[in-house]
Amino acid sequence: MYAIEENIILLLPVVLPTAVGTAILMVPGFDRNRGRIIAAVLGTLLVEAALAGLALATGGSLVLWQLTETVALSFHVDGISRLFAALTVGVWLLVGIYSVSYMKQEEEERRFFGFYLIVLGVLVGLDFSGNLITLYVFYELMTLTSLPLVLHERTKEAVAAGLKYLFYSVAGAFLALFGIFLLMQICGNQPFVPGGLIVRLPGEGLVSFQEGMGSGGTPVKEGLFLAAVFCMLVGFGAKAGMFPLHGWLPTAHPVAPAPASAVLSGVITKSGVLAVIRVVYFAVGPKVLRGTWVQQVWILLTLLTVFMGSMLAYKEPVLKKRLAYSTVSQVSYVLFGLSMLQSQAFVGALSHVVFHSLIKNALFLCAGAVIVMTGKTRVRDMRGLGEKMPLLLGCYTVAALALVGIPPASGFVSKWYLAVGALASGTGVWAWLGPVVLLVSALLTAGYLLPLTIQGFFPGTYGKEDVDAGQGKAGPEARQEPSGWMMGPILILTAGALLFGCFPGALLAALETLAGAVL
Amino acid sequence: MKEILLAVPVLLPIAGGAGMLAMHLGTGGKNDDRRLMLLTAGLVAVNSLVIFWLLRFGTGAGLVLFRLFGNLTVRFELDPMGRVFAGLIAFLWPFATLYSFEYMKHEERKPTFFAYYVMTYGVTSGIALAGNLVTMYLCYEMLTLVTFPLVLFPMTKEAKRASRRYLYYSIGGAAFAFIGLVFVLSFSRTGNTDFIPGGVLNLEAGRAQRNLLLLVYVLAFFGFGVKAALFPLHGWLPKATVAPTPVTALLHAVAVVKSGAFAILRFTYFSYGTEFLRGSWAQEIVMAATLATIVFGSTMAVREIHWKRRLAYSTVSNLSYILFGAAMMSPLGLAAALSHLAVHAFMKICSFFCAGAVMHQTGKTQVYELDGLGKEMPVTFACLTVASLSLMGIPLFGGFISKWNLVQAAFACGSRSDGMMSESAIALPAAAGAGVWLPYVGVAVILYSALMTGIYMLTVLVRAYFPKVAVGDTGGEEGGNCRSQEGRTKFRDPGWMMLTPLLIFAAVILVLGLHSAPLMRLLAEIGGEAG
Amino acid sequence: MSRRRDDYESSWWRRFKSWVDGETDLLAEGMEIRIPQVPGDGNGETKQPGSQARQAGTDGETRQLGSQAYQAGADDGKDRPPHLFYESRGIRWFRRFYQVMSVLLCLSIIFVLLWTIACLPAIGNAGNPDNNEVSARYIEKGLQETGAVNIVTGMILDYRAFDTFGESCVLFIASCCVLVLLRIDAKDGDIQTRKRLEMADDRRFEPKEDIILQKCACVLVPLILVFGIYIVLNGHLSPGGGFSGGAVLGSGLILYLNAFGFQKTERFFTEKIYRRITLCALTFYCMAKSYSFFTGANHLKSGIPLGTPGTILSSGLILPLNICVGLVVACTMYAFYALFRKGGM
Amino acid sequence: MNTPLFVNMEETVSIILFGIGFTMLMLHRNLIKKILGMNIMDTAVYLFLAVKGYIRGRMVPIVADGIQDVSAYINPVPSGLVLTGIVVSVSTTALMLALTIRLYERYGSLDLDEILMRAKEEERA
Amino acid sequence: MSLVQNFPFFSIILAMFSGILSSVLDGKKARNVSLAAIVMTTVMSAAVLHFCVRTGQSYTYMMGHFPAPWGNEIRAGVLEGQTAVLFGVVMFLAVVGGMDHTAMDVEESKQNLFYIMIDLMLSSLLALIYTNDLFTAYVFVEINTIAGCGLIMIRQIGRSLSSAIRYMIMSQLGSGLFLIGLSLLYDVTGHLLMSPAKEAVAAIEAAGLYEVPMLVIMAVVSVGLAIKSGLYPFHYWIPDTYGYATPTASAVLSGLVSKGYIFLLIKIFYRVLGRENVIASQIVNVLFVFGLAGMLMGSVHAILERDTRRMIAYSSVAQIGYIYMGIGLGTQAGMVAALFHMFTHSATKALLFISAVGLYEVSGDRKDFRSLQGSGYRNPLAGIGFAVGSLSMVGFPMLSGFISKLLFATSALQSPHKMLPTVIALAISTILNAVYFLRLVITLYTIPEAENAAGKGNDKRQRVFVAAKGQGEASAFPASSRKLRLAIVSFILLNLVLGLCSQPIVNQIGNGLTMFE
Repeated sequence: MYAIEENIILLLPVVLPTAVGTAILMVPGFDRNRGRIIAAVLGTLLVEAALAGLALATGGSLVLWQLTETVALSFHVDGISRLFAALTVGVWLLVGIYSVSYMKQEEEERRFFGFYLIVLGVLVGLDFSGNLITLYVFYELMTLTSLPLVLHERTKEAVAAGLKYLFYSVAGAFLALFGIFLLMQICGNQPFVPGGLIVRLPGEGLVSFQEGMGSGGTPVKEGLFLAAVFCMLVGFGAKAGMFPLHGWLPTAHPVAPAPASAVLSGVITKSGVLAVIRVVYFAVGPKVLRGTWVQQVWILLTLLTVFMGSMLAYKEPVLKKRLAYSTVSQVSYVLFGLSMLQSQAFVGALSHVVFHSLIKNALFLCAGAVIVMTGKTRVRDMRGLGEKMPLLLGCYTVAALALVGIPPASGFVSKWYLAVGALASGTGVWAWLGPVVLLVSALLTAGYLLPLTIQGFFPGTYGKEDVDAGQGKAGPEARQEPSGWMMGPILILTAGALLFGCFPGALLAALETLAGAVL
Repeated sequence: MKEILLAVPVLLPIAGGAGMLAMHLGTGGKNDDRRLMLLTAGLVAVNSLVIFWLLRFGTGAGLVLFRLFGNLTVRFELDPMGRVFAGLIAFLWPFATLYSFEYMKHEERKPTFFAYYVMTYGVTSGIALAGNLVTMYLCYEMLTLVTFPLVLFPMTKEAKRASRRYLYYSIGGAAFAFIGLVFVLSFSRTGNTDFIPGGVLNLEAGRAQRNLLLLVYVLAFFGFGVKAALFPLHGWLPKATVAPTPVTALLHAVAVVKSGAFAILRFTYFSYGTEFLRGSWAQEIVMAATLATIVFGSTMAVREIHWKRRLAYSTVSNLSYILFGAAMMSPLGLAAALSHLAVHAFMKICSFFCAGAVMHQTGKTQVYELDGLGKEMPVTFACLTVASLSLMGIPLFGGFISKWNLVQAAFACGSRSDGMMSESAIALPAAAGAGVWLPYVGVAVILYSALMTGIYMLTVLVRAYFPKVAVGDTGGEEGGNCRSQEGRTKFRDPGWMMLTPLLIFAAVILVLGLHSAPLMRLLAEIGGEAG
Repeated sequence: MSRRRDDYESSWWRRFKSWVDGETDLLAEGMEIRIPQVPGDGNGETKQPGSQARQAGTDGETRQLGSQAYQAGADDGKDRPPHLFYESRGIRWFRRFYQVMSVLLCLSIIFVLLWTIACLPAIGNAGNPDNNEVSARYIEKGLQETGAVNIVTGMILDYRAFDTFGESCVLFIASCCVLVLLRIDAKDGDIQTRKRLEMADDRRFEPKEDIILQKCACVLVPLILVFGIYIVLNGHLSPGGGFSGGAVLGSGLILYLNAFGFQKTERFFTEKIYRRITLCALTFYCMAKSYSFFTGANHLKSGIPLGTPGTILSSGLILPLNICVGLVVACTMYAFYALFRKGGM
Repeated sequence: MNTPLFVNMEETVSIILFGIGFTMLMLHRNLIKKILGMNIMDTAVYLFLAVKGYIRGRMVPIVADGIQDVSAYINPVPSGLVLTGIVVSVSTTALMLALTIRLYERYGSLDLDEILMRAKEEERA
Repeated sequence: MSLVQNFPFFSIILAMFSGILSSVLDGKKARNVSLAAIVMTTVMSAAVLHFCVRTGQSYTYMMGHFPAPWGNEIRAGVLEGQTAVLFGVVMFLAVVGGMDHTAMDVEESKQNLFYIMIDLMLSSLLALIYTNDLFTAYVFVEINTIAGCGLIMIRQIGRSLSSAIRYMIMSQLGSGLFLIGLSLLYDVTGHLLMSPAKEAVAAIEAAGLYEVPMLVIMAVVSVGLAIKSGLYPFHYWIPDTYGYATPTASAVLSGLVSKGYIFLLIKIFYRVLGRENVIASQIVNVLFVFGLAGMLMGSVHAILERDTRRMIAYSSVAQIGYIYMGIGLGTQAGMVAALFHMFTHSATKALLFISAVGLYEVSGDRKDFRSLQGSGYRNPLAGIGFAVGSLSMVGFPMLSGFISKLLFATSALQSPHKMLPTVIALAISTILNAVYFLRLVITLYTIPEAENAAGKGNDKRQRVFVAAKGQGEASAFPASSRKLRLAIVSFILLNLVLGLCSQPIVNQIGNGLTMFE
């Protein structure tokens, strides 16, 4: 067990953005001056980065509140928390910078930025969660607070999409809650323990908590337990866009403003992943699940999602939507890796979390930039984009290649680990079927991402007149790159995606340590 | 001497209300209005104070007010479970009264309204303080009687129909509850119907006629369940929302329906006793009924577009949470049921009051009319947000706590059935079969209902906070809506008399969500005693 | 209860119910109502069905009154061919069914009762249960205890006098009821009363100076009255008594009335006299019996001499009671007749 | 069963009359016939009673020649009952006839169903 | 023998004599005489009751100089006393409450006749209560019938006449059956007085003689009295009868007359035929079934009815069903419940009729219950009275109906086979009662919709209402209100007394029943 060190500093990264965000929303007259908001947001993000760094460096845990006698809310910082929190804060900072420029065109910036900050606070809280209940609390709050980001534009579609997002998330959360309730029943409100808490009792078909690690629980039947775990997987999988509850993703992303889509698909989907990790590796424990029907079905679902997401993306004409489907598919890579319950696959999965986060953010920001600059959303219309914005398209291309998994870009590393892990996992048919699906999906990824590059740089003659005609006045101007506020983050993210691919050693080492702890 | 005070909270408002009716206060002048309000406020406040005094200083033994017939006495006693309910209503009523002062400002026939309003307080206190089943039954019937003028109050055709329906349902329910009363009386161990934790049933005699008694239990459960809006008998509740909002809120979210639930709790845990019922087919039936109600209520709430009716359907489903707790027949179940009873009261009264505030300020009753009001009435909708999230069962809000308790109790109940199955499947064939899965199904149902709650409450909020804007030609049908929004006058939050209760209830929900330990400890004690 | 029907009258259930109840609404639609034939046949005029619009003479008024209730129905049905109450096929079928059922019911009742009496003791047998100590005492000691030679009279006026008192009251209340129903009080001038007055006013058609009748009556009436008086007075000695004698007296009065008409009868017998006689007789009866019951119950001597059995002045109270009963019965009989005849005395 | 029925022939007759009267009273539509039925029914009961009081070979219960022996006279009780009963039935008959007259005057019919129906219509009008 | 013991006899004679006396008085005097007689008989009955309770036993009273098997007798006990007191009180209040309507409905010159009916009705009821002789019972049953018929038809409108003849026919059927039953009984026992007859019956039963005749006697007597008291399948005369008579008559008829027959039936069961024999003969089961059917069907009929008075009348059918159901339970407790319900129903039904009068007065005297809309505000006391009566019928606690419902239910628990049908029928019947009674009560307290009042005058119902209102304001009954109020208040009190202090009453009923045997 952990040494109880009450580390109040853990609270700061959570409270600060939330407070500032609330202030932006609530304080009257805050929106009179745009500069004031921007300053507040950027300042907060920077301070937040510092605070988060401090908190992560300090580590430790903190009991927030005794909700009831048995249920406590607590924070605890471990490797996973560090990974996710760092990722979150970093991405948030970059996207924040980007959105300063992007949001100029949108209305009601005040609300956007207010909730943007609040979501950050909540996400950090989610990353820090020390037990399932806390996780659940922040999970729900995340859903609710991120809702305004999704329906920011308040068009009919946006509101509908927002509600869809909301209901899928809430449904997922309540599905997961069932499992949480059952776990509580088995072992009480335990903090996360690497490797999980649950063991199978010999002979009786019951499961119980591990000796010496829980209190006040009662054994339950294994069937029920597995069903509950499955519910949690599916439920949290909703956020991660896993198959049965993936429907919100392609609807919600395109309607949201680009920064929102970026963080949604880059970070918020990962919170689903985080929840799954917490459940499987820190609460339930991979040992109990290995070889059960839950694992089988889970693998099946992830693979299905991977394949389906790619296929749908391949057929999708709207860029943002295509990226959203891509997210569906890519996040399921991560889930697939997790579902292997194998350490290399675990490393692959976690690294894919990081890489996909960077890559997908870059891609979405690119798409957003295109929209800001040209107002185009369909891939078909973007022919010849490279002539106007070669840098942007270049970044896009790099990110796309990384996502496809072309070495030396980062995607390759994570996929490699995933494939190796899968082959070594001993899960029967999945051990080879998984990598095959991943490969096919990678091909599809290339198929849906690269056409933009090709058409952008090499528009060819087909339809050029059309394009010119359509562009009207915009046509003649040769170079029209987005502003520095936009390009900066994109460049940083792209560079990150590339560099991590080239030098993955440190990250992988850290991840392997983590994997060793949980498996 | 102290015991006499027990009768005060019951008799004082009833007498006061009757007096108000008799005095023919205020048909015109402002002075009259003020007198009426003073009188009402005084009665309610004094009564609440008395109840709090009783809660604080205890009461000693029960008080036998008079002997109705044979062993049937009208007896008041303040036991722990009664305390919870009494405290609840004593807390809610003054604020609700405050709210209604403003709400009813422009209505006619105020004296009638307030007279019955005050009388209802007395009768509900009577239910809380009832020391035996007969008194409970008496107050239960009287409750029907004093609340039906309130439902009838608008005097529209709809209201008449609703009140008639309400009356028929309630009386019908009481008729079946009466069967239960008679059987308890006849099979009582003590010869009377006093509430004793663990029940008064004579188990030897009961065993001989087990099936009969179980049948009667089911009948009585459904009988009391009418007030608690159990599924096939819920019809009156959504209709009764025609009443003025303070009535709907207080009566149909708190007093009346909670009285039904409370009566079932009393009947199950203090009259029949769980020992007799546990694991029987009767338990399965009632549990299945409650689950069906939960599903039904939440689903209907999603379908409903009239806001108050939607809330009423939500009440239908939430009440069955309580009944589900009751049907578990375990200490945890009782504690959970009571906690939901308390928490739901705050949540639902808060939501209803918000709805009422909106109606009062804007006259809007349908969900689709609420677009954009969140900005204009921020306080109201903030409170509604709190209430909604709590209803959904988001942690940090009160609703989560009670759901948490319910689910835990359900799991405990389920695992107990498991245990029973493995240990004594032969001894208790009744316990075998599908029944053991019911608690788990219950958990699933609760979560389903939570999802539905999310849908029906959050759509309101989303509408209010994020009104759709028409973009180009996409929002064809929204266009008109949008224009009308431009042209209309701004609405504002209601006055302090309405806002104060809202804020306080919202605060209480938060407090209950964050710091519920003392309450839960109390409830667990009650549960442990009675289960 | 989802849809509440206010209009039960037209609901199917209602119709079915009234059919079951036999409230005869079932054919309300297909039925035409006859204008009732006003039984004022004495007017000697035949009424034309279409002659409603005649001048407002007495006759027309009467007619109008008679048909007032059905005006609406009659007006509606003017154009349609008139058909009668029983013409509908459904009702005929129903009636037949009804008749069959009545016969069956009758037979079943008879069967049950026959079965019963088959088990009863045979008649005329001295050993039957009803010939027990009760009748024995009546026969053996009746003469001494009541002083009446006629044991039956002794029984009904002494042993079981309470029954008999009740019986007089039955007669009394019946006459009251008939008074209520048939006496026409002209001062209550509502339509119905006037109409009834109109119709009952048949004095014009009384037999006028019918010599044969009057002469016969002259002979018979005294005879009848004397005979009646005899029966009354000898009630305790021979078959007869107050009731039978009273009835004979009443019939004598009725004969007189028929022969000489109301005017003459009213010279000596009016309602006032009737009331007084009844009151006095019943009051005496009541007092006497109360005295007797009271003394009997409290075991006091009644102090009324029984006299010598067989003589006219014997058997204590029985003779006066018989007289009272006789008076009451005679008056009541006459009152019945007079009321039936013209609604007054 | 046959033998007692035959022996109790008078009773048999009275019972049959009773049944007829009862049925008439209950089910006949014509008021006058109903009243007749009622009278038949009552009379049947008196017949029954009178028969019951009769004892073969004995005299009417009027003390003759000072003989006061039970064996000399028939049972006086049924006779008394019959006397009382007759008066009662006369009274009710008078009352019902009076009612019939009123109803006939008013509705011009003796058919009870018709009367009821007309009364209803009258009320409605 | 103390003077009190004479009181039953005195009260019968007094009532009868006042009736006789009234024949020469005018209406007003007759009324006063009648009221005085009612008061005095009530007081006397109370004295008798007190006496019997004090001595703890019943006594018989010779009507004449001859003891039991020979002379007439009456008998007084606790139950008789209670019933007589209650009947007296109800009758007094009914007469007082309906007085003004009596003056309206009855022709001026026939008022005294009305009070003669009342007097003789009272006297016959008392005689039925006190009698210890079967043939006396028959004679007074007839008086009762004729007086009842007189009360009905004295209003002299078409419906009341036709309902009177219906009533008369049904009553004659009942009387005929009762009489033939008596004759048969006399034939097999040779007695007309109850006590010796009972001994004879016991002897017969012991000897196993006359099985068929005894069965038929029980059946015939029960059916006869059941017809007269309006048990379910024989109830067709009830609604017209109660619905169209003058209010006092309605109250008296529904409250008392049918109860008199029921009381007689119980008395015969106990004091002549023997309770065990009756139970053994399954007659009770038949009564039970018909009682249940009556409970439900009466209410169903009432629900379908729209005329208030007829509704209340149909409710009587249901309530009589309750009573027979109680008798049919065949237990002592059931009998107690039946008797208590008899009291309850007398008090309540009279209250309902009288209150309905008060409501009609202010609503233009229309049949349709909807015309009563809002009348609860125009005549508050009558409204309250009606509400209390309705609630009592529905079985609202603290009112008398609840106690009787409770008694029925508890007594049903003692007979295993009839338990479930009874309690469930009770519940259903409660609901049905609620449906029509509370529909009425709601109607009383609703005011028509405001927009209607303001808007078009062509709404027919609206006009009715306005007319009614106009008539109500210019009410022709300024003097009525006090008497009516007095009656209503007293009835409410009576109801509360029966509801709240029922224990001694029920005890005494049980006591009285034991004395019967």
